[in-house]
This record gives sequence, structure tokens and C-alpha cells, in this order.
Amino acid sequence: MKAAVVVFPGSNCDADTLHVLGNVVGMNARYAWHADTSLDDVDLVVLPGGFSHGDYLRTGAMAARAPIMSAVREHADGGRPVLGICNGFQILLEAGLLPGAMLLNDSTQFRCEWTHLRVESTDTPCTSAASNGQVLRLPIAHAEGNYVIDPDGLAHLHDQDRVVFRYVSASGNRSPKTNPNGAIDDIAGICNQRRNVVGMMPHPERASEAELGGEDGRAIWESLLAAAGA
Amino acid sequence: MTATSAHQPPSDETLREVALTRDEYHFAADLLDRPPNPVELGIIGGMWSEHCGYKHSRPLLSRLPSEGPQVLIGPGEENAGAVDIGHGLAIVMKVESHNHPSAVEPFQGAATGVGGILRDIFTMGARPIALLDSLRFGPLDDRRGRYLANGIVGGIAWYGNCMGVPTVGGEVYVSGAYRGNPLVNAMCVGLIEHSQLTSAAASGVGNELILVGADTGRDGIHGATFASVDDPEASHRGVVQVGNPFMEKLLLEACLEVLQTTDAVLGLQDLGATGLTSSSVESAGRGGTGVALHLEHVARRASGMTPYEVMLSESQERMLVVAARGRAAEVQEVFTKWGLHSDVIGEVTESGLLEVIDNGQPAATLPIGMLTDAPTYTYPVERPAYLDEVGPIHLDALPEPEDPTDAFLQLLASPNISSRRPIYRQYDHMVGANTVIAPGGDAAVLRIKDTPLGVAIATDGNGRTTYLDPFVGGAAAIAESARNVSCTGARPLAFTNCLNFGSPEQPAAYYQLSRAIDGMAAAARALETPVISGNVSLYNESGGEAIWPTPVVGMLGVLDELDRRCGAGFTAEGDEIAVLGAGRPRLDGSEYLSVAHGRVSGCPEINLVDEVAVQRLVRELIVARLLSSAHDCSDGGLATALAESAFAGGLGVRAPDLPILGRLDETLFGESQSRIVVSYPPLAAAAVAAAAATLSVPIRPVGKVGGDRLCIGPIDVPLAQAEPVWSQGLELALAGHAPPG
Amino acid sequence: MTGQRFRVRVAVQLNAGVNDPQGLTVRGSLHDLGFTEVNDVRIGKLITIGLSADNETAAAERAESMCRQLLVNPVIESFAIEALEPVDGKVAQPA
Amino acid sequence: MTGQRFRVRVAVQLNAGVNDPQGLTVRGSLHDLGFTEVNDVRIGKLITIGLSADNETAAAERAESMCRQLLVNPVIESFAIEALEPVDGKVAQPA
Ligand SMILES: Nc1ncnc2c1ncn2[C@@H]1O[C@H](COP(=O)(O)OP(=O)(O)O)[C@@H](O)[C@H]1O
Ligand SMILES: [Mg+2]
Repeated sequence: MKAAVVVFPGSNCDADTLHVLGNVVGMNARYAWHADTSLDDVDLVVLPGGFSHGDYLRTGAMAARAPIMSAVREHADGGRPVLGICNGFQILLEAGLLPGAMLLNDSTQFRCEWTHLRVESTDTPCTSAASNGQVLRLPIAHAEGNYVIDPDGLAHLHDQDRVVFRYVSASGNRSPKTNPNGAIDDIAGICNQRRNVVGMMPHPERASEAELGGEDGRAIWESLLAAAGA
Repeated sequence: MTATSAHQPPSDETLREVALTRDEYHFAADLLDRPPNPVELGIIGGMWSEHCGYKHSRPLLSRLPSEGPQVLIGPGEENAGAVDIGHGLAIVMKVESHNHPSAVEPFQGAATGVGGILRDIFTMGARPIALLDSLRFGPLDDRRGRYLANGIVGGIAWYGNCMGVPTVGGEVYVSGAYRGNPLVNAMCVGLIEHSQLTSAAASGVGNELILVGADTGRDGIHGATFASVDDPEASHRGVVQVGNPFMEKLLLEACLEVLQTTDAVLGLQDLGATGLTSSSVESAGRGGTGVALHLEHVARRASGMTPYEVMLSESQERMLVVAARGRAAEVQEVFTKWGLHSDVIGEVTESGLLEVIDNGQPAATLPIGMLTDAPTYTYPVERPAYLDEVGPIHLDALPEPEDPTDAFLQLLASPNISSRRPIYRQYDHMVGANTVIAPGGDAAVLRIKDTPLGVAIATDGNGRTTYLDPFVGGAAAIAESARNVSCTGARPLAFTNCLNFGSPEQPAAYYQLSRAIDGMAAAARALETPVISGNVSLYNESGGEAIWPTPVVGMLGVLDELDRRCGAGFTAEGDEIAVLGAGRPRLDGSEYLSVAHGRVSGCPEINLVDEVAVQRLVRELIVARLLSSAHDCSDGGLATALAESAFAGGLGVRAPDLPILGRLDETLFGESQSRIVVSYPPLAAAAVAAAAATLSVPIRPVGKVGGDRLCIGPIDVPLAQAEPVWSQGLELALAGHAPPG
Repeated sequence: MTGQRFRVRVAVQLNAGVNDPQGLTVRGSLHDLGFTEVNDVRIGKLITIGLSADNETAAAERAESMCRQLLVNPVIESFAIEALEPVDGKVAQPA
Repeated sequence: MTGQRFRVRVAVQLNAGVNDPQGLTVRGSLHDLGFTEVNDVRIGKLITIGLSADNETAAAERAESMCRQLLVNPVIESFAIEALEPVDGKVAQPA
């Protein structure tokens, strides 16, 4: 499987993501530069975490208008998988590839900590190898993960089974205490209508090696590999 | 304005502005054989400030041991020191203060402190892999105290998180001694191959100087001199700068890329205190050359800036690059790729002079040697009288706690004991995908990818101990930081430090500085950990009161095999718990004495022979894989250390028969150096005891891991009750709410 | 750039009904400080753009299109162009 | 709270000469999008406060003291109270 990790000015999880895709999961992974215009050679595009353009104005806003985003859109239109992690998710929202927007966390602070996520849909290339209701332990690291969407949009997400991850407790239950940022409906990740574009706030690339404290992130990569093989 | 025109002797006010004494002015004029013009005066003042010239501290600093086979670059040679960690790799590290700017604008002051220390690391060609922050705040029941504390933490988080460098450790202490003058010390650690280490020397006549990054503005003029006079609140408000971590991230990537992809870069130097002045002068000093700067080529953010302002601006996020003659364009291309502006602003000369030229007119002409060699001062070291007043405590006058459990919970809630998580969860401590032991343990541990190695890093420094006995405080800062590193199994290799003290012109502060350095030197020799870099922050006072003398030490250790490491949390029900080490717990200078009795007094002690032995023992036990946990027993004493290991592991303590040595409160809450709380499976007990005997380290059984209560002598409380008290203490204090219980 | 210099001020606000965590936090802090009479705080952005354009209408049009293309996210925000004034001298100065 | 409801709008700007990284970055992005006529962007805050007070003067005074005590750091920012209007109904609504 060939993957590209897009580097925007200010991306800072690009190297971590490339490391996991290439050295841990064994994909054929390369960087793509924000000013590039083609992603024709790859199967998977990952928009990594970080602070593209310093998170100035609105997080992800300026990156969403970069030249590479036309290629990302084309890639998505072709039905091929796109994964946005953290800032990558925010960029997908700003680019209109996913619905809704991000607000500042309800604590108004950056939060870096381990969270538990429940897999709400296995019908995406990022979760196909997981089981429904499976609880994954993955870290978050963001100041703007407070997902919002209007009531109609939320109804669509529900009706179309497009909520991919929710914040839950270790035992898989939802409660205000396990929502780290105030996101509506405890949403941690969603997909587009075609189901090939997934955005998630937590960082699977930080939880793919045992010595870093957990390997649950592998579920995402294994799903992508399985989806590509299928 | 030219260097040759005649001048009036400067007014007192002018001299104050450039932080020169009249004697220094005359000394400078004698060296020059003419009076310096105003631009030159500003340059001399900046370079001779404490911040750049170390005029009061240099003679004392030379007492610190700085040699060892592991040292690749020692203190003062480059922007940061470098240590060999094996496998052809080096760690580059340094700590720096941003105390005064943070007192005025906490968020931006602290943020730009992080920005500055990061640049010191990547100018060496190293990729920053970790940040640590050592913080001292005034009382949090005071609104301004909370404003400063929250602003400072927010600023550190903002800058470090945006840069993508994990903040993996640090310290927080709260005391009235820091009211009005908080301490913000930021440390950065970088990784590099030996062969890639880059110098900040401007060598090779005709080579070109490129200024890259932010445009130069009026901000920060006199930051260095501001850091060298007391009372941050008083004036100098205009020096506050707004940081741009985004631009710094671009600078970082561009600098590392340009070093990788061309050999046209001969030197890199960041612009810190006194901006273009010290960066160009220090580069030339290292190269044994001169530099000519053409100020009209410096891109400005404000119109109408004078040569004085351009030379002394401390605008953030700028770097000076020395490029091989004729190859500037190649270098500039990489910066352009990263969206950064750059200009060729000067060249290396053989004159040995700093020549500042503005539109063809000389604006300043000064010998480099005179600027890099600030006059130094020494004073007699006289023991101040206060030390007699804070001397021995009289235990008879102190009642023992009526309810030990209550006293314990009160201690756990103290902002100096309770969990630091409300702070470090605001820091991205995982980015980089190397953080193996995250903040919350004794030292942070990072893996070094593609090697079996790990590095352990901790900062420590106890102002209260140093106030009570500067020698012991200095020694303890080294000992405790090394002990924290040893508790992970890592071998302490070298340290960096920041000396936060009051005015050296005050005899008490000078005594504290001198004795603390002696203590640090003694401990560093004993532990064989040389200093490789550091920073001095003097004149930390407000309203005429000096802070507690606060040496902060950042210690680096190496794990030859990352797999043989240890954490602070208990891991298994039924494990035995013991205390290693000869230290005898005493209430002197303890947090308990302060929380329960409102006293800061006593005579803290340290025995360096015991210290070396206990650290060696714990490392040997970890490497032999005998231990389940190891945790330094420090602030809050044994009961606190046991609780911390219990909270971290989610397992209780069964130690109802804890042997009481001396008074109950001494046993439970007394502090001492050189003690480590360990746990191990019963099967390992004989081997642990044998190893301790071989190294003559006392080992005292405490009890067992297990259950869901903390039973420590007479203390008996459910974990589920004690844990929230500990985990919310600092959080509530920062939010302005009274502690629970 | 040819033309005249203008300064345009754009006010960007979160739409009514969109939560404003920062505003809520500031309100809490104001209450703690004793400003208990505050019932509501909302925090928006004030973007001041210095630009060259042939005339006022052109300047306003360009500013509006900047808002639509980048400065404002219509999912959560709305904007108003609040002031548009010619600037003397060669370079538009910040407010 | 007794009294009438007011809505006060406070514009907070970075002082001239203070670096505005956000403005600079947005300017760069506008250039990339083809808005090359932009020479300068500064980004400030627009704080809308709904409060109760006896009269307009009292409301303005309170708002000013909120600015001095919390909302503005004079070291790098300055503020202006831009609009002060009575609000009908019980709760001040955001703009
Ligand atoms: N300002 C801070 N930033 C990040 N981590 C911190 C900070 N302060 C404390 N920590 C972390 O919290 C833990 C406890 O700190 P401390 O009580 O100072 O430990 P010790 O007493 O063992 O030196 C350590 O892991 C330390 O690195
Ligand atoms: Mg400590």
C-alpha cells in the first residue's frame, strides 16, 4: 500500500505518522508537500496533526486552501481513502470535505491525555478491521476539538451511520466526564457520505508501539491495509 | 552620528538605560581611547550586561566541574553544550530563564522564553526532542499570582505545542518568596549525530552573513539590560515581545534542511538577548574574526528605526547564518522554500572589529575582544545574619499532629505536593513519538529511535533548602536531579543549569550564589556529572525583597538499554516496599513544616557519599531487573512518596507497622536527601538485600503493595479518598478555589 | 499595486447559537472578579486590512471576497465590513 | 442585578509596533490566494459584553474597569469601548 503524508507549514506530527506508516506498519510511505499538486501515485492520503499556519485565524483554515488540497479532493472524489488526524481533521472540515466545524475546547485549554474511543461504525476504510463497539485507548493533543454541527447535519450523521468514533469511558460508556473537549454528541471522528474520508481528533500514530504506552492505534492501520487488500 | 564625533559624557540616566556604571563607561572609553558614541554605548552596555557578559557570575561559575570523557562541547563554547550518548549520537542541551518578561506579560514572556531556548538548540544543528519547564510562582490564593501562573503555563504550552516539541517534565513550586518575581526556566534537549554538530563561529574572511526570519522591530530593546536590573514591574514595559511559534517552526525546519542539503552553511547563530549585537559579536569572537554589518539591508517591521534600535532589537524568531562566500543564494533558496524572508546583511572580515555601517556611514566601530570580555566583579563572601535566625528548629515547640491522616491529606493538597497534571496535560508531551515515561514520574524517558538507547531528563532545585543553606541547596539540586534520573535506571551523564538569584551587589545574595555554586560543584564532582551549559538570572527581586536563591539543574542520563528501565508507580499486589538509603528524615526545611506549622527554618543536610551509593544501587537493581518501581523520596517525605507510587500504580499500601524512627511526623513527613522508595517481588528480596549490603546502603522494609487503602503507620485512608485530594490540589488552587478537605 | 490605499475593518462574530467557550470562561473570570452584573460575553475577531484598490467600491468588494474565501467560516461565523476608509501616505498603517 | 440591560462592544487591538504573527500569517495566505493588493493585516478581538447597570455611564465605567482588570494587557494591547446600547428584554443578546 502506498501512502502520502501531507506536510503543511506547521505540521508537526508528519514525521511521527510517516514513521508509523513506514517503519511500524510497513506501508510504502512518502511525504507530500503542501505546494504539490499531484497525489496520483498513492492509495492513501493522511493529513497529519500539528499547527498548520500556526493555528492562526482558525485552525486548519489556511491549510485547507493550499494547492495540495485540490489533489486531496480529487483523491477523495475517486473514492480512495483520506484520513485526517487532529489538525488534519480540522483541515478536512475547513476544506468542506467533512461537515461541521471545530471550536475551542470547553476547558479553553490544550489537552494532552489518553482517552477511550468507541468504534461506532466499522463501515469505513479506517475501521473495517475493528469490531463495532470496540473500545480503543488513544491519546488526544489539541486545543480545538470541540466539534460542532447544526441539528440537521447531526441528524444526517446519525441517519447515515457517519459517526465513526465517540469518546467513552474505559468500559465503553458515554458520560460528560469522558468527553475531553465538549464535542457535540461525544463525537471524536466522522466520515463523509461516501465513507472514504475520515477525520478523527485522537492520534493513532502515538499508540502504535508498546513502548509508547499502547498499540490500539494499529486497529486503524490494519483496517486501511485490509481495505486496500480487499 | 559617527564614531569619531566628540561627545559629552553620558548622563546618569543614559548610563542606567544601558546598564553601565560610570566606572565601566570610563573603562570602555579608555579601552577605545575615545568616548563611545551613543550606538556604541548601547552595544557595550548590552554586551557587558549580566545577561550577556556574566560580569558577576563568571568568576564563580568556573568552579563547576566541566570536564569528562562524555563532554563534546562544554559551557561557554557554543550556544548549548553537547554530551556523547554513544552510537555516534550527542545530546545538546541548555536551560534559560525568562523571569522578568514573564512577570510583565506572563503568556508572551514565558512563550518567548521557550522560543529562545529552542533556537539555542537548533543553531547547533540538533533537532529539539524535548522541553522542560521549571517554574516558581507566588501564592495562588492571590489573584495576581494565579494570573501569572496560568498565563505562564499557557504561554509555554502554546509555544512548545505549536513547535511540535514535547514538554516532558519540569517543576512547580509556590511560595511567597516568588510573589512579584516568578521564575520561568525553560530547558531544551536536542539530538544530533556527532559529525553534524554545527558551530556558531563566523570564520573565513569574505563569508556572508545572512539574517533570516522575522523582520526587525522596536520590540525588546534593552531586554538584556532589563534582565540585569531589579524590579521587573517598575519600567521597561516596552520590551515585551509577542512570539511567533509558527515562524520558529519554519525556521527550525529550514535550518535543519539547509544543513542537510548543502555544505554552504558554515555557522548558525540565533538572535537572543541584544539581538544582532551579541549574535554578530559572539560569532566573530568564536571565529577570531571581525564582522561588518550593513544595516540598510536589515528588513524592518517599523519605519524610522535608528541604527541603535536595529542593533539592539530583540525581535524574536531570527537567525544569523554564515554562508560560504558567493553561496548565499543557495542557502536563501531553502529559506524561501519554507516561506521565510532572508537578507545578506554583512560579511566576515579580518579586522577583529564590529563595524556597523548604515547607508555607507559608520555607526559603530568596536573591537570584538573588548565586547566579549566584559569586566568581572568579585565580592567578599560573607555569611549573612539571617542564616542564624532560620537555624536549628526546636522540635519541642512543635506539637505532633493530632490526627496524622488529616495532616497527611492537608499535605497532599498543598500546591507543592499535589499532582502537576493540571499543568502538564496542557503540554503536548507525546509529539515526536518518543516519550516512554511521560511527566508524572521521577524523570522523563525518551527513546532514541533506531538505537537501543533511552535518555532520562529531570529538572530540580529547591529554593527553600537553598535559602536555609545555600551550599546544601546547591548540592541537593544536583543530587536530586541525578537521583530522579537514576530512579529510571539511567546513568546521569551531565547537567545544565540556571542560577536564579537576587542582586549580586547585595552581600546576602552574593553569598548565596557563591555557596550554592560550591555545593553544586561538590555534588557534581561526587556524581561525576560535569556541567555543559547554563544561564544566570540575577536581580530577581521585587519591592526590595530578593527571591529565594534558586539554582535549577537539568540533568541528563542515558539508558544503555531502554528495556531495562523503571517507573515510579507500584505494579503488583504483594510486592515488598522498602526505602533505600542512609538519609535520616528531618523536619528541617520540609514542606510539612511549612504547611502544618507555617515555618521556614532548619538545617537541611546532604551526605554525598550516601548519595552516590544509593543512586548506584538503584541503577544496579533496575539493570538487573529486580525492581518493580523506584521513586525518589523528596518533598512531603516518606508518606507522600508512598502515596505517589500508589496513585501512579492504582494500588494501595499496607504498611501499618511502619517502624517509627524518632518522632512520628519526622518518620512520615520528614525530608532528607539520598532516599529512594522501591518495590520488588518477594522473590527478589534476597537479591535486593545482597546488592544493598555490597554497596553498604541501608535498606529499610516499609510494608507491602496492595489493597485499596493507604495504611502507613497510623495513617489510614482509602485510595479513593486520598487520590482526588492529591490530584485536585494544584488544579483547584490555579482555578482560585480553596483546596478540598 | 496601483490605486489608492484603503483600510477596511471586518468584524467576525460567532453565529448566535454557536457556543463560545472563551466567552464563557471570560464571563466566569469577570464574575470571580466581582463583575456579577455581566450576563453574557462573546468574543469575536476584528480584522483590519490595509489594501490598495481603484476606489472604495472595489476595496469593499475585494475585502468581501477575502472574507468568503478565507477570513470567515460560514458554518459558525458571520461578518460585517465595518469601516472602509482611504489611508493617506504610501503605506497603510495598522490601527 | 437591578437596572437596565446594556450591550457594550470592546475592540482590543495590539499596540502599534507590537508584532502580530497572526496578521502576518493571514496576509501571507491572502497573497497566496491572489489578494496581492493587501499590504497589512492586523487581528484584534471584539468582545461583546451584556451587562446590567443603572445607566449608560455606569455601564461604560464598569466595562472600562473590566478591560483594565482582565480583558486587556496594556503592555501589548489597547482598547476602545465602541458601542454601548440598551438592550430590550431580559437577557442581553450577542451581536
Ligand atoms: N512545569 C512542569 N511541566 C511539566 N512537567 C512537570 C512540571 N512540573 C512537574 N512536572 C512533572 O511532574 C512530576 C512530579 O514533579 P516533582 O514533584 O517536581 O517531582 P520530583 O519531586 O520527583 O522531582 C515530574 O514528572 C515532573 O517532570
Ligand atoms: Mg522535583
